[in-house]
Amino acid sequence: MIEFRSVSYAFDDVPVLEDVSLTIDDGEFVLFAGANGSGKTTLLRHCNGLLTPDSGEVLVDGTPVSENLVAARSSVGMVFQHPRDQFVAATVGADIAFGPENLGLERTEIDRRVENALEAVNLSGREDERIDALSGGEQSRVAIAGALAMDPTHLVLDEPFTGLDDPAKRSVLERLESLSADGTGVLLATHDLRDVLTLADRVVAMRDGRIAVDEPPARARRALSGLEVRVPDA
Amino acid sequence: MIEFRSVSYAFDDVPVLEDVSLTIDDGEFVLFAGANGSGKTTLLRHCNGLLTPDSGEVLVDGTPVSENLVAARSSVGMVFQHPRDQFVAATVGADIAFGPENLGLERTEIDRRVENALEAVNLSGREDERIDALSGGEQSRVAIAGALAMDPTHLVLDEPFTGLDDPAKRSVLERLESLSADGTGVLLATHDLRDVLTLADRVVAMRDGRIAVDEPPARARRALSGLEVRVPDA
Amino acid sequence: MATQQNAVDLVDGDVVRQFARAAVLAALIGVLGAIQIPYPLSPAPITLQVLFVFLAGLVLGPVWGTASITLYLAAGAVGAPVFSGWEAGLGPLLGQTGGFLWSYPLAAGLIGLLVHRGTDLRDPASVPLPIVVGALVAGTLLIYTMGAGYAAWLLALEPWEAIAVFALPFIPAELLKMAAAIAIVTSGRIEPVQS
Amino acid sequence: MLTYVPDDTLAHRLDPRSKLAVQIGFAATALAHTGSRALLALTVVAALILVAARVPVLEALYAYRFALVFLALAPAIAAFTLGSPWIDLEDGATSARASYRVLLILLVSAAYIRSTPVRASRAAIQRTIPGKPGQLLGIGVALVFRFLPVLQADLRMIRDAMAARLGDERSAVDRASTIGILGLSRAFDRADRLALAMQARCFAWNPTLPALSLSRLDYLAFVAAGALALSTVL
Ligand SMILES: Nc1ncnc2c1ncn2[C@@H]1O[C@H](COP(=O)(O)OP(=O)(O)OP(=O)(O)O)[C@@H](O)[C@H]1O
Ligand SMILES: Nc1ncnc2c1ncn2[C@@H]1O[C@H](COP(=O)(O)OP(=O)(O)OP(=O)(O)O)[C@@H](O)[C@H]1O
Ligand SMILES: O=C(O)CCCC[C@@H]1SC[C@@H]2NC(=O)N[C@@H]21
Ligand SMILES: [Mg+2]
Ligand SMILES: [Mg+2]
Repeated sequence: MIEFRSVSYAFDDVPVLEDVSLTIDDGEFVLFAGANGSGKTTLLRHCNGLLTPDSGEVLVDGTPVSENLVAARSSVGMVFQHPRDQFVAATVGADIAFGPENLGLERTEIDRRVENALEAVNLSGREDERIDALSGGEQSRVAIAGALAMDPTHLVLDEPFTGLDDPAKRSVLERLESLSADGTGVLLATHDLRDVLTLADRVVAMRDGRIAVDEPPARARRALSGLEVRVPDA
Repeated sequence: MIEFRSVSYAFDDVPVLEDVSLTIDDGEFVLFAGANGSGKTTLLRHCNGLLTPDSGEVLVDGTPVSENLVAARSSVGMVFQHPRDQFVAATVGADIAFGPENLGLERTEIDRRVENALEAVNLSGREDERIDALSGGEQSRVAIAGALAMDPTHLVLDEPFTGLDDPAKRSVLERLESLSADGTGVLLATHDLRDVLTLADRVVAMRDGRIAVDEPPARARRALSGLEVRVPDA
Repeated sequence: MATQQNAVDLVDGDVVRQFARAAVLAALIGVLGAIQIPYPLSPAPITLQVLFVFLAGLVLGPVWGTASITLYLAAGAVGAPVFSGWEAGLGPLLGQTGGFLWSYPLAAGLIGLLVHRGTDLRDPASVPLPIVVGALVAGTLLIYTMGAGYAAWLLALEPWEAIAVFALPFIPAELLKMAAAIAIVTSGRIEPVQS
Repeated sequence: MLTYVPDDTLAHRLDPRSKLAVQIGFAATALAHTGSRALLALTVVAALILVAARVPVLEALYAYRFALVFLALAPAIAAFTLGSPWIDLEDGATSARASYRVLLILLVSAAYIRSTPVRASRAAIQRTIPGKPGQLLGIGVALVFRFLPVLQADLRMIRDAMAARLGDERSAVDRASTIGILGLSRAFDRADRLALAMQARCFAWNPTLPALSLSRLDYLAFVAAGALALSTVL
C-alpha cells in the first residue's frame, strides 16, 4: 500500500503539490492523468523517497518512506520516462542485476531474479545483448524488468509508452495487466486513457498540484471532462 | 516541395533506407507511420541535409539539398524526436529565438515570431523560464515552437506529440492544419493515427526501409493493417 | 540517510549525484579528450583533456574532480578507448605521455582546492577571477612538470629537450583552454552542486 | 581501435587480477632496463603474452600508431645537439632503446584489452581495492563504458540541432562555445537523471560483488608476475 497524507511540495517556492492525499492498494491498477506541469512526475518521485515532502507524509506498506528508504525503494519499482539515459550497464543482464546486487542478495538469487524479470517482459534469454542495440520498445521493457527485479509490490511508471509503436505498447500493457492480476500495485501516468481505461481499477487525475478526480473507470469519462486528458470516445 | 529520388542510406553497412522515392507538395499534410526502427527518423533527417544519401538525391523546392544547405534549412523546419536533443539555449525565449536570429531578422520581428510560436503551443508569456525547470510535456512544446518560429515552407515533425497533454496536442494540430491550409507542407511522423487521420491529405508508411504504403486517408486503414500503426477503430 | 532494519547501506543522495556527475564527466572526457590534433612541434598531440581537467576541478571540486579524472584513467586502463588518438590500456599510462595522464587527477584536485578553499563547494562563477586564473596556472604547471619530467626520464632526453618539445609548444593552446574553462563556468549554464 | 573480443585463449581464461599483475610486473622490469640483452628477453616475453591472447599484432600496432610515430621521433630529438657536431649518435641510441621498451609495454597492454571484458575488470577493481573507493571506482568504470556512446550521440545531436536551425551561420567561436557549454550541461543533466535512477534501485555501499575466482593457472601467472617484478632489480 502506498499512502500520501496531505503531502505538499514546492520547487524553489513555487508550490507543485498541495495537500495531496491518496492511497493505492496492493494489486490495484491506477491510472494517473493530468495536464503537462500538473505535478504527476513530482508526485511519483515521492513514492520512493527521491523527493521528500515539505509537509505531510508518504507511507509505503504502513512505514513512512523517510524512516526506511531501503524498504520503500525495494517495494516500489520505478520506471522513468526515458530509459536510455538511466541504464547503468551496457548489457541487458548486467543492468537488470544492478538493483538485486545492491540489495546484497546471493548470486544465485540475483540470477533467478534477472531471469524472472526478463521472462515477465518477454525477453527471456537475451541477457547478453547490448542495450544500445535494442529497439525503443525493447529498451522500455528492459527498464521495467530492472524495476521488477527488485521484487516490488508496487510499480510506478511515468509515461512508459512514449515513442513505442503499437505492438510494443501492447506487449508492455499486457505485462502490466498480468502483474497487476498477480497482486502488484500499478500506478501508471499517461495522457491518453484510450487504450488503458478498461484495464484500470481507478483513475486519478491532477490539476494544478491537487487531486481533482479519483473515480472508477466507468465514471471517469465524465469526471475528466475539461481535464486535459484524452478519454475514449463515448 | 520536398522530393526524394531513389534515396538509399546505410548506417555502418546496415541498409536503413532502400531506394526511397517520395514527393511532398507545398501545402500537403502527410502522415508518416511505421514500426520502431523502420527508418522514419533516418528519412526525415535527409530533408534538411542532416544526413546525406549514399545514393539518390533529395531536393527542396527543386534544388538539391547538398547544393544549398542554407536554403534547405531555412525552408524546412524540423522538430526532433526527443525534445531535449533540440535545445540550444537555457531559457524558453532564447531557444525559440535561435533560428530567427540565424536568419538575420530584425529584433522586433524575432520577438513577434517567438510570441506567435509560444501561443501556438499554449505557452504564452513563459519566455523567461528555464527549460530545465519545465515538465516533460512543456519541453516538447518548446521544441515545436522553435521550429514554428523559423516560419518554414515545410515542417517536418518527428513524433511531436509524445508527452503532450490533450489541449496542447489539439492546439498544435490546429496550428499545423492552418499552416498547411496556408501552403506549408507538413510531414508528421507518428505511431498513432487516431487523432490525425482525418486532417491529412496522405498517409505514407515505411517498413524495413522502404515505402510500404502511400494512400489517401480513406484507404489507409486497410493498407496499414499489419504495419504496427494504431489506426482509428472502424 | 539512515537505514534501520536493513543491512543495506544506501549511498547518500548527494554522494550519488556527485558520483554520477563525476562518472559522466569522465565519459565526456573520453569522447572529447580523445580527439587529437597531431602537432608537428611536439611528440605529444594537442588534446582537450586539459580543458576538462580544469572543468573537473572548477565544477566538481577537489574530491569529485579528482574522482572523475581517476575514473577516466581507470576506464582507459582497462580498455575504454579514451586516451589521445582513441588509445587504451595500461600502456599509454606508462608511455611517453603517461606523465601527463597521471598529473591530471592531481591537477584537478589542486585546482579544486585552490578555487573552493577546501572540500565545501562554492559556485566557481562567484570566485574572484584572479584566484581562478591562479589556480588554473598552478594546475597547468603541475601537469607540465610531471608530463615533461616523466617523458624526459622515460625517453632518456635532456631536461631542456623535454621542455622544448613537451611544454613550450603548448603554451598558446593552454591559454585558450583557460579562457574557455572560465567562459564555461561563468556562463551560468552549469548548475553547481552544493555539498 | 582495440577492444575486447570473446575468445577461448589462455589469456581469456585467466582472472583479470592475475593479468593485471603480469602487466605491472612486465612494465616494471621494462622501465628498469634498457640494455640490449634485457630488451631481447623482454621481446620474447612480450611475444609469448601476445600469442597467449591471440593479439593481431598489426592491428595492435595500428591502434597505437600515433604513439609509435612519436616514439620513432624521440631518438632523433635526443641525438640532436646544439652546436657541432649537431648529431650525437650515442644519445640517440640510448633513446631508441628506451623507446623500444615502451612499444613492448603498449603491446602487452593490448593483450589485456583483447582478453578482458568490462565486467571482469570491474569485478577485479571492486575485489582488489577495499571499501567505498573500490566500490565507486568499479561502478564508475562501468558507467564510463556505458556513457561513452550515449554522450557521443548527444554531441552529434547538438551539432545537428544547431545546424537544423542554421546555427552554422554563426561565428566559429560562438559555435564552439555553444557546443562546449551545451555538451557539458547536457552531460550533467544525464548524470542527474542517472543519479535518480540509481537511487530508485537502492544504490548501496555494500552490494553483492561480481563473481571472480582464481584457478591454478592464475597462481602460475602470479608467480610469473612476481618473477618479472623481481627482475627489476637485476
Ligand atoms: N527541477 C525543477 N525545478 C523547478 N521547477 C520544476 C522542476 N521540475 C518540475 N518543475 C515544475 O513543477 C511543475 C510540475 O512538473 P511535473 O514534472 O511534476 O509535471 P507533470 O505533471 O509530470 O507534467 P508532464 O505531463 O509534462 O510530464 C511544472 O510546472 C514544472 O515547471
Ligand atoms: N546512429 C545510428 N547508428 C547505427 N544505426 C542506427 C543509427 N540510428 C538509427 N539506426 C538504425 O537504423 C534503423 C532505423 O532507425 P530510425 O531511427 O530511422 O527508426 P524510426 O522509424 O525512427 O524508429 P522509431 O519509431 O523507434 O523512432 C534502426 O534499425 C536503427 O537501429
Ligand atoms: O596520451 C594521452 O592521452 C595524453 C596526451 C597528453 C597531451 C599533452 S597534455 C598537455 C599538453 N597540452 C595538450 O594539448 N597536449 C599536451
Ligand atoms: Mg511528467
Ligand atoms: Mg524515430
